[in-house]
Amino acid sequence: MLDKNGIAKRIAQELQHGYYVNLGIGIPTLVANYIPEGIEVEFQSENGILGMGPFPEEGDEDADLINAGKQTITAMPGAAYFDSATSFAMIRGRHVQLTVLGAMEIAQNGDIANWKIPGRMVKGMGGAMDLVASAENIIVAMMHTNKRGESKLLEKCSLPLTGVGCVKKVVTNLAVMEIRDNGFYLVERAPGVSIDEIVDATDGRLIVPGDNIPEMEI
Amino acid sequence: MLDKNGIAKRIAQELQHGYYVNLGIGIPTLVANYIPEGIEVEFQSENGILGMGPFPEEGDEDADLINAGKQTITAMPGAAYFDSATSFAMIRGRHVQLTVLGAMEIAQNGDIANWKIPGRMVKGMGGAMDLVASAENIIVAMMHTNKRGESKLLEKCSLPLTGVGCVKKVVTNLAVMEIRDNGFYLVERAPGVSIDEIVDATDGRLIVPGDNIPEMEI
Amino acid sequence: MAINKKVANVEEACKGIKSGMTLMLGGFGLCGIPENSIAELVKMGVNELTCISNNAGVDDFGLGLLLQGKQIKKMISSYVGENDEFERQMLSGELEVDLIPQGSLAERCRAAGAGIPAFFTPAGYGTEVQGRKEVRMFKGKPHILETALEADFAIVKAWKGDSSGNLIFKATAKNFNPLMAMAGKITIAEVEELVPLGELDPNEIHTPGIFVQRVFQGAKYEKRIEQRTTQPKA
Amino acid sequence: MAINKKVANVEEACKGIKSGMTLMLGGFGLCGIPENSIAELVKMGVNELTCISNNAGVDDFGLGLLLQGKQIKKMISSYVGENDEFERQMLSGELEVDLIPQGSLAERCRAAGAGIPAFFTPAGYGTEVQGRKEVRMFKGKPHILETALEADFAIVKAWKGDSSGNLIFKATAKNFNPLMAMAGKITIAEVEELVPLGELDPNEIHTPGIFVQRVFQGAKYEKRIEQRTTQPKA
Repeated sequence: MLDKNGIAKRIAQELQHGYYVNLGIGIPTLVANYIPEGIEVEFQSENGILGMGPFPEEGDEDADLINAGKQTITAMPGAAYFDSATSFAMIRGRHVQLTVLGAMEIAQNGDIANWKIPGRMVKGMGGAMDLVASAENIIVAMMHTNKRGESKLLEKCSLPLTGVGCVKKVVTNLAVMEIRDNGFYLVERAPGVSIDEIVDATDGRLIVPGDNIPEMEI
Repeated sequence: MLDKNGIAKRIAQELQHGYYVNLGIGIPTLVANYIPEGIEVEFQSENGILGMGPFPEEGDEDADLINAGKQTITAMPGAAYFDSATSFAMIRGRHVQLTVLGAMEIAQNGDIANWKIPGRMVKGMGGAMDLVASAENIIVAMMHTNKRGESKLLEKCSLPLTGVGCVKKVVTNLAVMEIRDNGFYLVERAPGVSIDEIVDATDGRLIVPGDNIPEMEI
Repeated sequence: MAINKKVANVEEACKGIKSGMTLMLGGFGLCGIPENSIAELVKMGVNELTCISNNAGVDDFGLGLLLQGKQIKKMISSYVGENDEFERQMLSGELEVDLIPQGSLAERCRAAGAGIPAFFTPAGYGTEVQGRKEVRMFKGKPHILETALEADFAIVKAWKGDSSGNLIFKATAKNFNPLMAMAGKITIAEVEELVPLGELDPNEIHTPGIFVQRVFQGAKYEKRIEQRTTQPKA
Repeated sequence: MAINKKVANVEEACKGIKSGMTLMLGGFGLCGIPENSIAELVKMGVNELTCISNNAGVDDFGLGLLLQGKQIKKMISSYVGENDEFERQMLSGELEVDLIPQGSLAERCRAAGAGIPAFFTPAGYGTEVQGRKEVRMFKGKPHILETALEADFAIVKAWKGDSSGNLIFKATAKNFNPLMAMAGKITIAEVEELVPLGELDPNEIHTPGIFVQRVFQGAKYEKRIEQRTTQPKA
């Protein structure tokens, strides 16, 4: 079973040379720590920076330089700042090659819900609806089950949707799955996790192509 | 009767403090030479400058600094450069208070034609269609008749339109007219020009409110 | 010949803002927010405001200050997750809230300023955001029609400005500010530094002065940091 | 970690441009045009091109060079008045021409780059430009629906650039360049000066590198002036 850093590490393997990548708040942010050697990628944060770097050293924080999670950051050489319309032009116009974001629920057809629990939690969608409606390549990073132990991989989302049929891949603490043929197509198991455990934790239709599902190499 | 500079001088009287003004090619360009004392106005050129200044001194021409007529210009203190989408955002979004442009024909309902003579001259509309469709305040600067002596103020335009019912005021070598009640409402005569001369030179419906049409003071 | 937009202070800048009006306020989180003007709105006590702003501040800073005083009737935002008082007022129904995808919010502000009354975007299709909006397919993909978002006043914060209203923003404090500057019927810009006319390079200006009606230098800036994240010194 | 877009020269930059393709070319008149790339297109001899460019150059410079060689099948422009060969080819029917209001041209390029498939504008209503386009009233005023304008390659010219594709334009040579840079499936940027990564201030960048796939320093720039207007020395 993976921890949050393990999920991030596995997703980092999906990065390809030349990718512009948008990382959501939470686990996705950690992906930046595991960029494979020898490839060039740049991180976009939708509040208005390309070429986002690591957190500043203590004392170097700049209130005017933050990421979409409102955290103080730094800029890499070759960075650029821009306004929010230009930022979402990059996103909507498919100039960002990969979006990694968290979710509360994923449905087997690729629907995603991550912005609202009616009557209880309404934080807003931020840039998530633009991101999921636009990106060609969306990976969801999340725990397989919620705090109450319920599966987050469902036949149908119960919460208000963020986007329709848009998720391509899900990486959880238990497995890597692709959305295929209206199901969660099992691609890899987390280290030490059995197929049965994944089946048990998945409420939606899990497609298991044979008994030899490889274990992740991370 | 006015010459081109006289027309420009008369139009300059329409400038008001705080106006952003777009001046078309030809007579309109001359308006910048006659800004009334004590008022602040700024000139926008739709290729991408606010705060356009006069022509550069000989030897100071910069190929990268031109106006919409492709003439070398200078920038005033407080000028700004911008791209063409932002430029037309200013125009379409009604941030430019006054547009002055030339025309081949004006109709008594405010239609304007100034971009095409089918089969003979097709230069294109450039920014004129955006300007006339958007500006709240459009003044046409032109000679009352064309080179063949035919009136340019018509019941209906014969040439392809640039805009529909958009012209508010026309200043010619003979008169100042407002578009009102589907007619050219005569407001002022050029110095030494009689009402009859204006009537003769106008093919569209000229509205003459009484015999005491004042003479322009320029 | 440049047009002078300089006003003496925040009181003069905010003149004419009245209860019931629609205001746009720049900033993302607490980054790039018009601190001086927000303080003045609190002082003026205008209420029943509709505020268009990506976020709603935190409990005791930014738009949170207007929420505390119940000066806001309706918020149009994309993310409001950092504010308990906001959540309380919203869930209790005291506060009307219209949540909009962040990119649509930005583009709708720009559209208002650019004389584009409506445009199609894929964001929000198939979600609550779609509502009764028109849906149309382009290249086989569904899009919804979004309309321009206008405001009586837009209030923005810049790093540097001149008397002609030209503005330069700093780093990610730019965010919504240039777009809202375009969209206000009257746009107020507060700047950290008001420089003499001609000092800003015309090539480096982010918001040309034509979009700004009033500009003033803010008295002081707290520039609070919402999430101070650092790494140890190397 | 920045992504390297630098190519050795104009030949490498223009690789993959083929006859029959749609190209966008930046510039207004002869100001800010990609001189090196146009020369290369002449050398490559590609033809049957659809060229989207505000103007068509003059007879012996800019896109006029491609017109001379009859390499252009169709022009999409707003103003073509400075080119006799253009007028001849158009009136004789050799050249297809689509004339578009300048503001709509700019916005349609931006829309393509911004993932906005269509938007409403008042420009061209009631004229030949309207054609069969949808008309809709907003606030009592008629608008027409314009769609995004895409290109296989966008070719732009900047003043300064870095290997990551970040661009800074100079004065009014900016014009259509940043918008077309957004719209190309592949965007080629030729720059007067290619500076080391990190030398451009991230706050002063006009086109972020994400929009640019290839960048190179042009060999030399004639930067011809179309209308040399001056006043006597004071």
